[in-house]
Amino acid sequence: MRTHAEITSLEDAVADLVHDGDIVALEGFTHLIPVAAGQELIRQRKRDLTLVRMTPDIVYDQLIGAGCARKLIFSWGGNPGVGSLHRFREAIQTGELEIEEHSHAGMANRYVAGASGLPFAVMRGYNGTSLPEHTDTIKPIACPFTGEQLTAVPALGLDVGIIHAQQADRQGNVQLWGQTGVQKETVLGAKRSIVTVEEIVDELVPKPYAVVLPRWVVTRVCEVPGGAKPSYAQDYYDRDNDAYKAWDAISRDKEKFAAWLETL
Amino acid sequence: MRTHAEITSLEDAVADLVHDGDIVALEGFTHLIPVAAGQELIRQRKRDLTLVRMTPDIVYDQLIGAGCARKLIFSWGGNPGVGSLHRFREAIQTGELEIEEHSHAGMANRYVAGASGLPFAVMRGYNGTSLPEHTDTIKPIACPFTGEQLTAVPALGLDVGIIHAQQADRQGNVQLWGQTGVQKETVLGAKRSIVTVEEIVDELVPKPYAVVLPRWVVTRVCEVPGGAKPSYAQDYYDRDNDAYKAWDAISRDKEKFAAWLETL
Amino acid sequence: MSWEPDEMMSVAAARELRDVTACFVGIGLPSTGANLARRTHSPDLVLVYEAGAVGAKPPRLPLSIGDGMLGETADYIAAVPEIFNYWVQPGRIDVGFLGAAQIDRFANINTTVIGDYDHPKVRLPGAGGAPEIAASCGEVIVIVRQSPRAFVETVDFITSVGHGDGPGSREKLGLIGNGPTKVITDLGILEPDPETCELVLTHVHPGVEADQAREATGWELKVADDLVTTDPPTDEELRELRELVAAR
Amino acid sequence: MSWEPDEMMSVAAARELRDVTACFVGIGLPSTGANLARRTHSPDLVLVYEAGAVGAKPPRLPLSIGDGMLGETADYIAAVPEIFNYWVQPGRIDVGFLGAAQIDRFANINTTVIGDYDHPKVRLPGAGGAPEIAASCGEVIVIVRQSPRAFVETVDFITSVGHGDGPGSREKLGLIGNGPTKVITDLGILEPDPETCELVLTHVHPGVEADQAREATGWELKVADDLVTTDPPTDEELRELRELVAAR
Repeated sequence: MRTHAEITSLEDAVADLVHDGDIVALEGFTHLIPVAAGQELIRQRKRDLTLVRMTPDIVYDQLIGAGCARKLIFSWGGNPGVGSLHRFREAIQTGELEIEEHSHAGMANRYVAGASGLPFAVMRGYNGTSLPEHTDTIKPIACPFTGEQLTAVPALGLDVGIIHAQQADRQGNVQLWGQTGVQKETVLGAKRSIVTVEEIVDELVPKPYAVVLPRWVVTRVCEVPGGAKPSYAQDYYDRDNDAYKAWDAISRDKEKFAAWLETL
Repeated sequence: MRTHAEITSLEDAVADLVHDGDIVALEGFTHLIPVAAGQELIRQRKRDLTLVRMTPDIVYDQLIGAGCARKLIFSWGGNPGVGSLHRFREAIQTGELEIEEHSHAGMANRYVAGASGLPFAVMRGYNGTSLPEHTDTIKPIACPFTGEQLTAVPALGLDVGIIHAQQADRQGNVQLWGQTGVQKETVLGAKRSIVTVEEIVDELVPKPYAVVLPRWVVTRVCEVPGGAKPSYAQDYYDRDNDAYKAWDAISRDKEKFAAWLETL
Repeated sequence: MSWEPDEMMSVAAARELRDVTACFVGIGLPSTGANLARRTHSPDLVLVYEAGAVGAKPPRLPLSIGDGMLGETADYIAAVPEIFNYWVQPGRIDVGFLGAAQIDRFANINTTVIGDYDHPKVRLPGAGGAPEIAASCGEVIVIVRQSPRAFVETVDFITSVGHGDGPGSREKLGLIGNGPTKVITDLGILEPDPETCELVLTHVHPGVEADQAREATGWELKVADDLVTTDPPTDEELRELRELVAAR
Repeated sequence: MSWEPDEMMSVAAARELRDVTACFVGIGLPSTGANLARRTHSPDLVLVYEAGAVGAKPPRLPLSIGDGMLGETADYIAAVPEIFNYWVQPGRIDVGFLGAAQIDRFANINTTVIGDYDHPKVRLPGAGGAPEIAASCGEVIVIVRQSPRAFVETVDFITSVGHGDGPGSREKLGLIGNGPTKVITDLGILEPDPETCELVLTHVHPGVEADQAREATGWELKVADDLVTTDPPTDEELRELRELVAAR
């Protein structure tokens, strides 16, 4: 029985917990994106991953371009405020990357189902859209009381959930605050979890709008200051918008991307 | 379109929003119980109410003894740490009060369904218990992906949701903190809502573990200091445990209860 | 003062937010329009962003829908599942703004793919929050530049349902919101005909002719008998807008 | 030091919490036992209360499952739906404590009604959190005083499933936890037989004879061949327990 999160290096955490072929989610909704952890997956040449993320952004473009992913489960793929993700786009257009596509609401509910230990979640959505024609994980379900036709989406069945947080204490209790997206569900819905943090502190001080993940539901905590850059970590650093813009030129050109990969 | 909560007296709020025959929930899980609002329902002689509450406690004993309720939807009825609720108990034993009985998990999910605008919620529960034999609002449902048999419970369909909070601002934004139970869902899942508050302040300062209810989803805010007594309001006053103990003798004796009712 | 077409779009969008309580905002022109409304006629407008900020009061235009400033100025921050399940799905948001890569005569929207889904000509970002915003917000305002490539006879993929295949479609699908009520373009404003649900040009922006809009539309665009010219941006609107855009 | 039967029950309950990470606690003896464990051998034991406190560290016994002190000392406070959906339902809690008005030989529990449901002899409080605790916690420890009225051949109502009608029942019902592993009474400890799932008396408390337990049971109680006598409460256990109970 797990009583505490183990505190290790990110390198060890990724080596020990992420296996080729795993279903892996790295979450963080524009805030606290676990970029360092994603790049460690690339460095360790993980392969055949099913990558899950509501908003695949530049770190997913990197993972896809580096050949780590067999499949992507997502709801919006772009470089926010800049434009396209060219590695992502090309991989889909050439058919190299299998996709399973949802709406944000569908993905959020799949995370909720996982965190709840349920095989599926119910929502009012997708009716009339083309998504159910192309996505097997969207099915109709009738309310047993009213007969109303609603939509069911399955739990994600994550092997590993990876997030970045501001702080953990020495027992591995984790606290993140600000806009916290689906990070709680990412950890609770995964068999194993890695949380990179800005810093390890003696005591967590409760904050407004915080998500707390108690020590016994977190597998590994890794201290990685700046681990969310170029995204932001509230009360630590701001978004590096220039890096998002600069990514466009690298991603657009296969050679430049290959050169970038060498520097990682 | 509603843009702000209206700030009125509790008397006016109850007179305007609660009608005989309504489905009404007063929530607060041992903390912030809306006792003053419940007693205002008694004072205004509301009748034929379907009363909803996970943990009917002494204010529900009072409402039931005063003849306000036709039906009770609940999951645990007792005087916590003291013993039985005698008006509640007698009304059920004599068959005067219709009941619809769930578990806490079932009730919590019924509130969630209401807040989500869904007709029902799915949970893993009730299997093997005697509850489904006696409660029509528990039905089996199969997962459309795995075939697993789970349980469905319907939304509560509340006409009025009533809670007590620590603070509201002058526009009717509400903040409560500490253990906040199902209060958010009570307001969001009801057609109309009344929030009594300890005080109205110029500005709400975000607190850890707070529930914020924005002004446009709250119908009425009423300033009622001490409105949760004898339960407690964190950072305002403690639970009056002697009052809970003293209630036992009043509730046990029909004449004493009638005399108490006169004093209300 | 003179103005750019994008400025006219933002101003027209802002004007639609009079007497609106809560508005679901994306990045780009919708965000500009909503923030302009809050700075001019609707200081109490509640801006809801999909990353969790409810009641955000950004002093500048946010860089992303989860910009830290949105959370810091919000009345409160909800988790993402709560945003969709407790706020969008039950219809608590009056107005949702959407963009489009393609839009058809019934205001159905494609932001997923150009060409065949399995062999796409151009892969677009996908659905994001749009399908449920389109389904459940009180009304939807679409903001999109008008061109025959965007205004098409048939969208390649229905990402978000407008008025389906016409009258009664939304009811049949169980969609609780009223769907698109305005399509604001760089040329004018289109509104669904109350009888047929087909988009009709009801406004042209100052200096634009109805024929320009017809030419920029991939179907035979109907024009309202009482076609009106949009009021040009006022000096105050332009001043506030430019201040907002300049603030970084 | 000498002790009261209730003290023996609390001490026996506390001892079951060695090497347990998280424990779901109600009010009364379970709360006393869990807090005693935290004060003696298991300082890191995570107490979870159904009103939302996760990791509560109460300096005195709480007056209610939502006592303010629980929230003030908690690692964090969850909303009630989260407690049941994210913590209990997926089996994240190792041990759940339950009381009982009636319990049968398979440790099925009634806290709902004595007599007929529609015409009850005695109406009890009802289910509360018990059915899902019984279904999904890693294991369940029942704490109940032993008497023929409580230990019955057939419970009048199954509020919480123990081992159903015997081996395989829990699996058939899809219950993910292991169900009741111990029933701690004022006379001893009963455990389900690994083959038959029937409760067997495995421990008697000091000074208690097996026959007393048999007489206090409404079915023919089986007694383990290797019946052992519970270790009496140590002085330290009693001292900590009395300090805890006295603190108000």
